Amino acid sequence: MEITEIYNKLKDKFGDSVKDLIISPPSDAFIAIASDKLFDICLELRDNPEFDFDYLMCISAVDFSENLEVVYHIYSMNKKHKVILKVSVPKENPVVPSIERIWRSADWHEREAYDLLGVVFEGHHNLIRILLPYDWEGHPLRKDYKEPETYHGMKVPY
Amino acid sequence: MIDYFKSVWAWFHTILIGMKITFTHLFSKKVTIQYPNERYPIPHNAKNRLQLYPDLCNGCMQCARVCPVQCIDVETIRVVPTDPDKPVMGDGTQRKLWVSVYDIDFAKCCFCGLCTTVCPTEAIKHTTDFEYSSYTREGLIYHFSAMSSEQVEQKKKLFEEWSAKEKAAKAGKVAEPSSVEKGEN
Amino acid sequence: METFNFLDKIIGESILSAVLSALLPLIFLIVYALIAILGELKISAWIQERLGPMRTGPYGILQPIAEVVKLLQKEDIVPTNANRLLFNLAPFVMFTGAFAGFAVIPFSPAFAPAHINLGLYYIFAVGAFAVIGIVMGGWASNNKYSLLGAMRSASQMISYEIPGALVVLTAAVLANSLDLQEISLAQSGPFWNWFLFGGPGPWTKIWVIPFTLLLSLIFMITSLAETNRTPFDIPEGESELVGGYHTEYSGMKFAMFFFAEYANMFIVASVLTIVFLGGWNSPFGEFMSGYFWGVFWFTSKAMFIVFLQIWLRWTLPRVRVDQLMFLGWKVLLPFALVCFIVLSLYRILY
Amino acid sequence: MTTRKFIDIDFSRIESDRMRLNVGPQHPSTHGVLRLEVELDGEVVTDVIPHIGYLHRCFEKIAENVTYPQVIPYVDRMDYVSSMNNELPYVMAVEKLMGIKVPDKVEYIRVIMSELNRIANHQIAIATFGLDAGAFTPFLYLFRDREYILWIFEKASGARLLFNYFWIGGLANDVYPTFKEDVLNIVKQVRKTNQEIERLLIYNKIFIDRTANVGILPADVAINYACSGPVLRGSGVQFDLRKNEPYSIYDRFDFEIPVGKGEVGTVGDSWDRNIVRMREIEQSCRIIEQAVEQMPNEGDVQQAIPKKVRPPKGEIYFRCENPKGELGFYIISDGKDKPYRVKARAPSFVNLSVLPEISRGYLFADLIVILGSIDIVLGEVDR
Amino acid sequence: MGLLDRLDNPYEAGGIILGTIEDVLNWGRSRSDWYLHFGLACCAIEFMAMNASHFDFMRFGIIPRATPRQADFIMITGTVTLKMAERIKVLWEQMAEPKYCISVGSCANCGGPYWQYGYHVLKGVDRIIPVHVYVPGCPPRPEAMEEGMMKLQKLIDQQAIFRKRQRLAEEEALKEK
Repeated sequence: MEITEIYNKLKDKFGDSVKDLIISPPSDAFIAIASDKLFDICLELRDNPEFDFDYLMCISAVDFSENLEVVYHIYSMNKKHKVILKVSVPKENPVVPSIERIWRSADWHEREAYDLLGVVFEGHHNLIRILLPYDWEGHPLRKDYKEPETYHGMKVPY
Repeated sequence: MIDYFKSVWAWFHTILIGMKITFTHLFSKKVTIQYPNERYPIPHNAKNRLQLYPDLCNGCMQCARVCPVQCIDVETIRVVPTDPDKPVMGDGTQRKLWVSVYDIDFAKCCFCGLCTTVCPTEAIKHTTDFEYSSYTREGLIYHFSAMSSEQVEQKKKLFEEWSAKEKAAKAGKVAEPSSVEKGEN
Repeated sequence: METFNFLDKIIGESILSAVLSALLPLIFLIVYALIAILGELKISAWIQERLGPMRTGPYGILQPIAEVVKLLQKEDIVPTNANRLLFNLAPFVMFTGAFAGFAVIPFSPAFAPAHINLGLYYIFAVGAFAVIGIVMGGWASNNKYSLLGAMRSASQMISYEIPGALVVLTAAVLANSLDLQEISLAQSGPFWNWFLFGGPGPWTKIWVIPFTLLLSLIFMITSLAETNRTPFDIPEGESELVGGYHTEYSGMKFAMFFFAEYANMFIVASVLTIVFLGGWNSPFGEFMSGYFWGVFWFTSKAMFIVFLQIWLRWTLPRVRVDQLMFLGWKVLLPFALVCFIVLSLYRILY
Repeated sequence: MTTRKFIDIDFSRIESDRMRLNVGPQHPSTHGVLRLEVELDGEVVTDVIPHIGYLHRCFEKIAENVTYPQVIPYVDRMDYVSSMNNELPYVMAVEKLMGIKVPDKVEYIRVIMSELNRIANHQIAIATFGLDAGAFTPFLYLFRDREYILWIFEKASGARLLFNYFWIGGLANDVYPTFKEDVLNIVKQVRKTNQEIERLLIYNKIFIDRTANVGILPADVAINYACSGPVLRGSGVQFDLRKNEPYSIYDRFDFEIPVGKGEVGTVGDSWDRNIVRMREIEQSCRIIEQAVEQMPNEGDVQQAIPKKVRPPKGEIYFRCENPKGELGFYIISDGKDKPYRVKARAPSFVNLSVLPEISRGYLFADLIVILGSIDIVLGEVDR
Repeated sequence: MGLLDRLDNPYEAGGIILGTIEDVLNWGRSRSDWYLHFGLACCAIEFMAMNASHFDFMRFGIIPRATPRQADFIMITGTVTLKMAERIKVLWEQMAEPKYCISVGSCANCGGPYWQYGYHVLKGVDRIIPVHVYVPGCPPRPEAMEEGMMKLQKLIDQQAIFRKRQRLAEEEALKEK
């Protein structure tokens, strides 16, 4: 199934929550969606046999100075098609619904996005830091991050 | 019951096979290279310690810029026309920059080889030498510049004098514009 | 060939001869342990197409000595929360158990440090010291890995004593004695008189050979399990339990464990030698037999078994705890029982 | 053997104290610096909590701070046992973004190098897996062969482990003259050792008993957890990006996708995951042989390298079949010479997340084996 | 080292006998070094290659130990992160004297390629534990590690065991560094 078809079908079902389809080669085409309906859209993508998206490849969060974007790359093992969803949330209150219950692989990806960029996934059962120590401060992949001077008495900069 | 005996037999049998294999290896030729006495021939393009040939380096700083880990530290002083030395490069051309500092910190270096590919004069090369471990970290910082500290001082002074002169000349540029162009070389 | 202690003959039965009799095996043990450690290093290396230690003395033969010199200098650490007394005692218990086993081993027709007529029984009794040492060390270390290793070791050794004891019992039935010298004597003559090949008897004994072979195999496996050697090294399995019961030990105390392991290897090897390979008997009947040849045959046979143990170690993966139990209780025990019954019948009938 | 029966006991009915055991971060068989918090009931694992991040080397932050070609050395250091395979998706993603078409010869060399590195990686995986089960000797036999492969890499690229060999648009340098013969010799040697390892280790009954029926991962769970590579194929799912979504020139070769069939146990157990790796080595050998045969001798490997790497504004997600699974790079470019964001979808990271799911109810010794069968590299898990 | 302290020679020069004993003791320590392999990253793979048949680290009489108690030196092979640093300190403290440390590879030496932007990387393991030999390389060749090992052996061979004052001075110098 082509991404336009997926877009149209989602648009029919969810209306305004599905925002735009952006195609600009050589970039990948993606569908921008609103954050509030993300869980339902993902559930539809997985459970509707027409879509049959059973394989969540990757969740990446990106810092665009005023917004944080969360990008979902989803693939279907049986139908061999893929779709890219994008959710944009404000940096002050970066809350995105968790889709960990839909695809279990989202568990660690979401924890990583929380750890490195501070995106809060609502409904995640265990949203704690994963890569950095549990008492680390700040989210290093944000563009305005400053590395700490010391950590537990150890000098951090060279 | 049959399965039980089969399983017991399989234990016994496969262990014997394994023992046979290891026993043949007991007498096979050993592959060990006894390092300090014997050496595996390291290919000539192996990326080990870097070596700078100072008389080839023209101080273009491309290596320092391309280095992903910023382990190369280069400082240059311009060769002034009043310099008595009239230095030449390894290939015979006129040198334009003195390389006063050329330090490579091998504790940082990631041996990717990018610096050697960008160098226009092939002044920096990977050697096959890897035996340079050190008791101190400072021992891993290599100073490749061929200039002594007095020489550096002298050249710096020369440059300062010259640039002061140039500045003065610039002030009087209106009167005599051609002097600046002369000073370029 | 009568059995006696040659020291008694030379200097008379006195305290001195008893002390010397005790010292000789100790010297033997130390020399053997050094050789075995080197052998383990070298054989493992050769199996793996390596060279092993090469730079300590010519061909690395001084390696074990260097190790001893180093271990002597190491700091002796007792973890803060460990039970000091048991922690310090454990290696000695283990080593004592291993060394005490040497007391009854007949190295030659003319020499067994202590000649007692319950030798076989004694060895098994003293061998149980090792379990106590390991459990003590593992528990006292106050380390979870050590504790796990100790528990594994205890269950393993207890389960494997039973098939082991059965095998030895069979041998005792065959030889009609528990005395190690007597058992050796019972197999005198050429190698087909060894219990490995059914013991002395007319050629019709040929039908028992499979059973005795099986029995010796069972004992070989049991002895591996009792000395914690691969594939049964689960108490110290490095990939799971780091160091098992000796995780927290350093320096000379660790060396004691290390020595005790090798000493135990030799003890089980010598039991196997005595019980199945004819002890100090020459394989060629009267040819090359005698008091000193006895020492030669005995040690070379035992060393061959040790070599076998080392060889197996570098070939096989490690078994799991439940498989170990399965093997002990459901495979070795029934087979040993069958052999025991058959061989006892054979003994009664002939 | 009746191992299943042993672990099928309903332990919830037995009241006993649980022990919390901390495995790692420095433990002989955590394959680096993974820390597992294990809850044990006796020796039975009741829960596993992996704690990762002990090797978090800030790859994504660094990638934002260096130029596109300078990222490649860092990409090498992600999954350090299969660096060539790491470079491939990265350079191909950038090439795709810039619209560069690389010469045929480059493609062939890339394929040969990647497959050689796949063999090297699988050899490490099998070796350490055997080591986890307690067999030390096969480990060294496999490492001996890997050494020969490294020598080829060293002759071609100058480095033994971290190559910086694939550049955007080409290669760092051409291969040396006797490259083809060397590669074919290696393939022969690898096959020979493979047979030996099969007899010595894989089909050893002790090894089978240790690994079969242990850590069973059903196919639907594997897909839901987004497992990939041998972990997914071990569960019987025939999915390989080289076949299903052919990139580079993989559509020109004839090879099969080995899957776990439950030969000695259940489909998806540790033994199956391991045997998939064994079989993949064989398939890689086949690909290499075909590639060496088809590879053109003439051609400039640096012809398509751009002077300035400055991709147009845009973003791309490109994935390749790494030895460990699907390695994807999500690159966002804002038109400058430094990437705006590079996100690496690391296969080990995703595969490791399935560990608690498949290790509950097995013995502690099995946990080590299961972990070994997943074949993680912590450099990639933590990045 | 209680015994050795008692043997300590009050005279600066040290007698011939003590010198010889010292040589023997040093010989034992340098020829039978057991290591705690602290494999962290890329260098650990090269380290495994060094243990393998082609380079055979065991030629130097070096045996791997999994527990710090029995190890004589620790080999830090790879990137030390801040999350890991405290563990290294603990391991180092758990090791029995006399103990040594070899830092292998750029990352352990000073943070290596991660020294600039690596916010989570410790810039050099010598910030938390003393390092005796630095082996450069990223990753070092197996031979380079062996060469580093030989450097360590040389260091051990020249150590003063009995001359306490000299030993203290050595330790002091190490701390300052």
